[in-house]
Amino acid sequence: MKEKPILRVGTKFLIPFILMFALYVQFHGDFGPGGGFQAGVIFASAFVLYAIVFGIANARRALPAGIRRLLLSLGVLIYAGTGVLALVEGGRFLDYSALAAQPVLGQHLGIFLVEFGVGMTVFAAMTTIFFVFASRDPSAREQD
Amino acid sequence: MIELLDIVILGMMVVAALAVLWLRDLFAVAMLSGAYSLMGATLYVLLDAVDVAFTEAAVGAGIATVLMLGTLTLVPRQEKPGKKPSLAGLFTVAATGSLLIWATLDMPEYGDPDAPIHHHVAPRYMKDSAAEVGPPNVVTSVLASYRGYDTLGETTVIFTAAIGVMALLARGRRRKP
Amino acid sequence: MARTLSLIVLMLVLWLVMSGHGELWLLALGGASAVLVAWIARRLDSVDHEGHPLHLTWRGLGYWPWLAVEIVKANLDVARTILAGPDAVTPAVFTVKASQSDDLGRTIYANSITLTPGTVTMGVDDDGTLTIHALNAGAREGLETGDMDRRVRTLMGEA
Amino acid sequence: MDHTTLMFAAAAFALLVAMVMALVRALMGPTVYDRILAVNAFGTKTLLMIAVVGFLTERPEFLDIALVYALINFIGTVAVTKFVRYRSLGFPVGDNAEGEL
Amino acid sequence: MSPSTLMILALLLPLLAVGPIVLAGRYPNLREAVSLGTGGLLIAVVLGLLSHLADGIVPALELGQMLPGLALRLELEPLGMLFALVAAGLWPVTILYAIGYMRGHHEKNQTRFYAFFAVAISAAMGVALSGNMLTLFVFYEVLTICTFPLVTHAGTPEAKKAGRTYLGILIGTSILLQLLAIIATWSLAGTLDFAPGGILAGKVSGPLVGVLFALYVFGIGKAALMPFHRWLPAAMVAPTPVSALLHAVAVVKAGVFTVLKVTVYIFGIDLLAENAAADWLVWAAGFTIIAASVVALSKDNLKARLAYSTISQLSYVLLGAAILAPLSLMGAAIHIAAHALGKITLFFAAGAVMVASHKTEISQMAGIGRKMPWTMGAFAIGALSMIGLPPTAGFVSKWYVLSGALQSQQMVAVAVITLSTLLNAAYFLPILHSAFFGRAADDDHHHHGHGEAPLPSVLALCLTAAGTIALFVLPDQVLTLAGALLGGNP
Amino acid sequence: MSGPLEHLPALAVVIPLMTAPVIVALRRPWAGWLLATLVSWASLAMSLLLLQQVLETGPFSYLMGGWAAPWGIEYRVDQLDAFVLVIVSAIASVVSVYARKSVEAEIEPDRQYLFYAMFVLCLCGLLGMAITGDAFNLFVFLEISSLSTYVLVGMGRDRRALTASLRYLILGTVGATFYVIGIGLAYMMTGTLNMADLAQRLPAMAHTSTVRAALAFLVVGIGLKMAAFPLHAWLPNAYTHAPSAAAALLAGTATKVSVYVFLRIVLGVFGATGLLTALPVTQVLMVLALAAMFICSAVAIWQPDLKRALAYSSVAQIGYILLGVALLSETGLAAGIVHLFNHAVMKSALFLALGAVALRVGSTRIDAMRGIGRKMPMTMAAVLVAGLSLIGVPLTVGFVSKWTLVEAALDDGMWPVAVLILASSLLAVAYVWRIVEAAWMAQPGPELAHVREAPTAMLLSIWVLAGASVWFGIDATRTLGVARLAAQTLLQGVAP
Amino acid sequence: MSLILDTLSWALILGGSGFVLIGTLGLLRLPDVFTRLHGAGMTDTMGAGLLVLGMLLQSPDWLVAVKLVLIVVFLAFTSPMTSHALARAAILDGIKPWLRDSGKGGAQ
Amino acid sequence: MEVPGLFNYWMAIVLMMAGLYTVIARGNLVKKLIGLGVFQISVFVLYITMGKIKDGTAPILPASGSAEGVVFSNPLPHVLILTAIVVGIATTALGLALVVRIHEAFGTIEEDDIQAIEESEA
Ligand code: NA
Ligand code: NA
Repeated sequence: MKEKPILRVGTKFLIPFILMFALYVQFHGDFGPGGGFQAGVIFASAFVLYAIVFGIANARRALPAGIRRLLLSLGVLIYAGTGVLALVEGGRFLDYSALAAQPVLGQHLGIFLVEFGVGMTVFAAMTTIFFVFASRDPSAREQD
Repeated sequence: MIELLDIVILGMMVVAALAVLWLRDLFAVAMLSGAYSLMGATLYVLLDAVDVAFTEAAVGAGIATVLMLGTLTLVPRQEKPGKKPSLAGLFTVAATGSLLIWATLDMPEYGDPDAPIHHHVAPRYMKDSAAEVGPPNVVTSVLASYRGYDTLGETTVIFTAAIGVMALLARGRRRKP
Repeated sequence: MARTLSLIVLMLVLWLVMSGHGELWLLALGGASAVLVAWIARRLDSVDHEGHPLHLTWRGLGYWPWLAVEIVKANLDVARTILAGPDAVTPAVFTVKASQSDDLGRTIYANSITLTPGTVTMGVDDDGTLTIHALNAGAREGLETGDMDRRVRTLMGEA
Repeated sequence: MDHTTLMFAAAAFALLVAMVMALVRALMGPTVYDRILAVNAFGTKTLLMIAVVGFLTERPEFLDIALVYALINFIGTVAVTKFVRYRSLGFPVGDNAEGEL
Repeated sequence: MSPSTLMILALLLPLLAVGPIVLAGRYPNLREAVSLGTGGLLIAVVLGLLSHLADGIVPALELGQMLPGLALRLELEPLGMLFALVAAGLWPVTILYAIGYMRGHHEKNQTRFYAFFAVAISAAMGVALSGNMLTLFVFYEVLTICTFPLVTHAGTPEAKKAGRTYLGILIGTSILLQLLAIIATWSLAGTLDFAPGGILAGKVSGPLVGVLFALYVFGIGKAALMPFHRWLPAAMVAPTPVSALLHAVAVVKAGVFTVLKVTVYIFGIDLLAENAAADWLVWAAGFTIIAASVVALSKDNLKARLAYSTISQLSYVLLGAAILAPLSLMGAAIHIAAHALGKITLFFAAGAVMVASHKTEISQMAGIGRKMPWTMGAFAIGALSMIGLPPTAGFVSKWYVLSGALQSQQMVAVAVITLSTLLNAAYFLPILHSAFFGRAADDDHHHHGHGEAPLPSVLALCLTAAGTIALFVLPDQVLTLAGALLGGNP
Repeated sequence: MSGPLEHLPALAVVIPLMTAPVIVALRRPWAGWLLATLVSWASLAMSLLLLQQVLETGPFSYLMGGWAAPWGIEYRVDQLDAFVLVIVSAIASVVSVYARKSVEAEIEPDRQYLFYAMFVLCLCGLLGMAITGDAFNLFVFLEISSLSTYVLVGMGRDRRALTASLRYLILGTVGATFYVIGIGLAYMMTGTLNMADLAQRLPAMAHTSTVRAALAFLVVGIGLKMAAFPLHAWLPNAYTHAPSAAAALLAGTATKVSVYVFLRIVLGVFGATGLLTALPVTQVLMVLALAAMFICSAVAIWQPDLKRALAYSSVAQIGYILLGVALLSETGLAAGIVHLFNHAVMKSALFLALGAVALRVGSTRIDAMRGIGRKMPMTMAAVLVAGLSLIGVPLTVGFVSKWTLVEAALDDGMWPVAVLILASSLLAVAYVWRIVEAAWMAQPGPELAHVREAPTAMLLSIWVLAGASVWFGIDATRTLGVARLAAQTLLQGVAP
Repeated sequence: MSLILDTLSWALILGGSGFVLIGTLGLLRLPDVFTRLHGAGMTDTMGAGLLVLGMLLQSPDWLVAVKLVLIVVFLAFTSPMTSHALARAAILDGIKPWLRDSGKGGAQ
Repeated sequence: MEVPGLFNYWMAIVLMMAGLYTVIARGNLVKKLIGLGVFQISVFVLYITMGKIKDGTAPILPASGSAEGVVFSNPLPHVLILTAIVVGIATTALGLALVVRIHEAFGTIEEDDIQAIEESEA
């Protein structure tokens, strides 16, 4: 049976909203609940939904393994890199105050960067984990 | 009202946890564990832990459940019947539980504002974080700055899990036959 | 392209109403986010007439209030049935024909049926035949009048 | 307790009762679909509860959490139904040349 | 050369020989030449050390700290000198013998044999030169391990079994008992350096002294005090040169040598005497002497009889130590050398008989003395030494032990020595009688043509027999060394 | 120390942490190997510098993010930390060199880069655990190392690697959760997570059931992670079926670091509460340690697979370490600490050598190894050397450990314990000698006809460790000296 | 003004609570999964709608109002999708709807 | 209505034990992992309960106006548990991946069946 229009249409419509909500959560963690981790999960959930409705093959085409792997690594590197940057600027590791002339501004920048890194890694991690599971052939016995 | 909610939700959590233990349909178990997670998240809201509730909902009820289901597409859905109650398990649980109950006897009571935990490290976060770090959400300040190093570790943990799942489960490039 | 632009604008609006922060920094982030979302949405083939039905905006203003009223009526109906107890229900399964020309129209029709309590669309065939489960057999007549079907066609600009 | 608080308390109480009822259905089943439905309904009630509690504790800005609940509840349910039908989340796995590694 | 250089050389020379031995593995003559040459050099080195010692210099050298406050230390004293002389002196002789034996017997893996033999000699030198108990223990254990491949040389299941017994008893006792005693000593005395008069004096008293002493004596499994003697007969499966190494050159000598060192330099005879801590040893050693002799009497296999004889003879040394009289201690020291020379002669002879006539049982050896006069002549000298009759070295050592026993009124010891002498005579003299005066059995014609063993072997056993007599005729040097053990200068 | 060196404590952990994503991004096996090797050696260099510094200046701390403790996370380096850092990074360095050939043989080409990423993450987690001064931060790094360990084990070729990994995952997570419970209870009564701060504030609360239960949970939780008898069920299979390089890394480091955590938390944090003596902590520990030494050594004797035998031996050896701790004296503690190093060196050497055997022979079962000594003489000679060390023969590190431990027991007048220590080490003779007899005292069968000596890089690694187990056995003054200093520092806070 | 608003929100909230309860009652009482779907649908539409409307009237600022609206819109949008997906999955899985005339079906 | 002083803790303990018992006593590997999740979430409840102050509110400072007189619950346990949740999902994901592989390799995910297979091999 052809994939029913109801989920397809609804999902297409929803995805941009989910993504936007995720980014909102990413950048408003300072003010309320949320932050990089939650945003990453929500952002990933849009792709999970896409994969569920349109099939894993399509989802993998839209978000190839290479990009996910890159984002996965980049997120950690952004976080740790922020720490190293602080160190280069004369502070301790992760001392964001060293990142700008005014300590609080530095803190702001630092938190932004690390939350961004967290979001990126979490997004990539969640999609990767889900895609790997979903790509596993249920009929597979013995290892490939 | 909040207190009633607290009690009832904890009660429901116990029911769900026991159902997780007893039901053999793993599918139902996965669903219930998702619901359990959701109840936990609601409880966290009641206990003022909104960030935690947010995360638990997205992770515990969302991602974890989806992963469980993903697993159940690949493995049998029914638990094998006939497993007898484990005496060793009961003993372990009874011992651990008793120890914990004993541990609570000297604890500060629920919500006690005089508990040591509220008077040593945490006050500075509430008092100075706005000036020192900035964000009004103190959880964010602590998470990303005061204890930002923990969060770096946490990010690394999730990174590890992702590449770990890849290492264990991902298919490689198709090799020529 | 128009759809993409409108999606960006829509996303930006969504950001603004959720954020409530007017600082330039956050506005810039909002703008960047909107563009990013639009780009990804395009990658996911979600910015088309189905995923971003820009064309329905104005006609929708007539349809949605009508639907809301229908939903309230249906709710009261179902509430009565439930309170009357299980003996009062007379479930039925039947098909109706959706006369809309494309999937988007059929989807809106099918979802409208589901959204009004007492009827659930169980299946949509390629030829537009909808399989409906109703809590009470009476719902069948209501649907067979074709009122809703017609209104959805109007919404789609087909009638 | 002023009357607004009382109002929200009443709503919270109603939702609580509804949650318990939904949980009962989830435990009773009998079919998988009953459970899915019950857990989904439970989720809806929970998100409403969060919203109400936000008002009850005078911190209504936590509605973000309720939104997340709604989202997760939806995706979870779709995933579940998909799973039950196809025994696979991803269906056709596809002969994709590129692997995940 | 300075004393410390000589000490280092004594340790290193045999080790350095290992490389060339292995490299020369394909050229047997060259290989054995390396062993012999190194042996000669080693003797020179040891003699050099002896001359220093005679000049009143005490060669000492710290090799470096092993544990904080506890160094690996070398220090030469008269008893060690004696042991070093025995080991160094007998190495080339044994090699000489082995050339004949191993080739005559078509043994496999000869290179391995010579290599590990060299390592064993190095370890024996280490034992002899140790300046503290830790160092001694280290070399003691090295000696155990590097002789293991020699004991199991044949690689047969029987050899493996013997290997397990060998290792099990020697490692087991040393770790479980000896090491415990050593660490306890360290814990109590704060030092492990050998010192005249002992290091435990004033630190321990009462029954603990006896317990500690027992831990040492039983822990030194190489001394083969019953019930930890089983490894020695078990090891009889090894080729004869290995038996020589075990019984004469290094292993059991290291055992009794260590007991003497512990008695004199760790406890001091005064401490032992005060606490009557060694009385039990008189009985234990006495029992071992008698019991082992009785067992020996019952063995028809020549090497087995010799093995039990060794067990018995070793306990003479222990007895000499247990009597705690200066004279008997001197006797014990001399007995190390005396027994070494005598027993090696006996084993060489037994091996020579085996190579030449393929006979291993005493009952088969009637008349063999007539076919192998040199061999059996030497055997006779060795046997006399074991019994303790002049003109052999055994007489000298036994004499001193007995004198000490009499002097200190240890009548048990006197009785044991007397009885054991009779037993020794009872198991050796019949062999001699049968070999020289017995009539060969009928089935002898299979090996009718055999005569003496290969020349190198015969040469070796004649040398050691001569030594046995020499030690009786010219005991001065040994007596001086043994006497110095008790405080005098050599 | 100033300049870039001032940041060593952070860099020692962060550099491995940052290397993992780079390896994943590059995705090339050789790049993964090269980076893993470089970063391991860099960590070793940094650890040695830290050790040198701590020996010169005494303990020092590094404040993450510049936040003062206890508000921020503090890295605190004392002699014990630095010593453990050196152990972990040294083993990792040696194993990394070895890993190339071994991984090529055991892991599919596609997956190799992930192996190296996991290797580096494991290293990062272990180093982080060893250096942190924050009880909760320790949990985070514990999980980094644990998760990577589960994966490393699960990448083994045999399907039993999978079950071993999952069993480890379940027990390890229970252990970690117990740890979290324990820390939570302690936090509840003190309001702090900083270890030094906890140590200061706990004594006032020592009488409460909460703090006592916290101690119990921490002991059990850490006990699970360090495979302390009888909580060791996960270990034998995990070590047996893990890929060779992983097994060697884990055998040398994972349980060692857990033991370190035990020391740090139980002695360092709870030492001043007096609970260690008020409750029967040391007595129970001693009994369990002795049981481990005897039971697990005895079990090891009967294992047909040598990796498995060595795994059981590891549990027994952890018993030795804990026995030293249970004596609660400077010498005893020093014995335990020095055995951390000593056992790491010899056990890693053994696992590396068995990995080489697995590479060439395809099995580490004892009956598959008959006569292997003639085919792989260098490898098996290393096994012999490390095996002798396991027995505790003089001139090996094993002897040093045993000596110190017995000395500690005798200093306390515990003669029976001393006897038991020595007696149990005799059991090692049995399982080591089985190897020797099989390897050296049998003729190789036809199935070994084509077996060659291990590759040079592997041999080099094996012999570095085998050599170290002799080198530090002949001169133990440095290792034992540091261990003694570490013990002194650790005992300073312990109430009599 | 405030009194009117309060009264109105009281009514809406009580009404919403009522519909939530009735819908859930349906979830419990109705005979099979397909009929129960209708009950659940009530909570999502009428229950949630009225509750949110009631809260809307009490919302302290427009940010809160916006989010409340978003919630109800989201629910309205997704509820039919999930209901449909569930019903379709159940019917394809071979579960027969309970019908009064057949007297059987479902799995009750 | 008052929550009795230690009620939350006790309930958290009951939940923990239910989870722990599932881990120990159930033979199905998926069930074990779910039990592990239940166990962990219950520990989170313990922590979050610790941080609660009576009549407190979430530790988010008001955007405008002063926080005078407002009681905020303790943010530190929240931060810790956020980290723990992430660790939990990471562990679960890995565990499930292993379960899938185990099923492919052994054809079962029941512990005693697997054990029987392993023993027959050894
Ligand atoms: Na946040
Ligand atoms: Na409907």
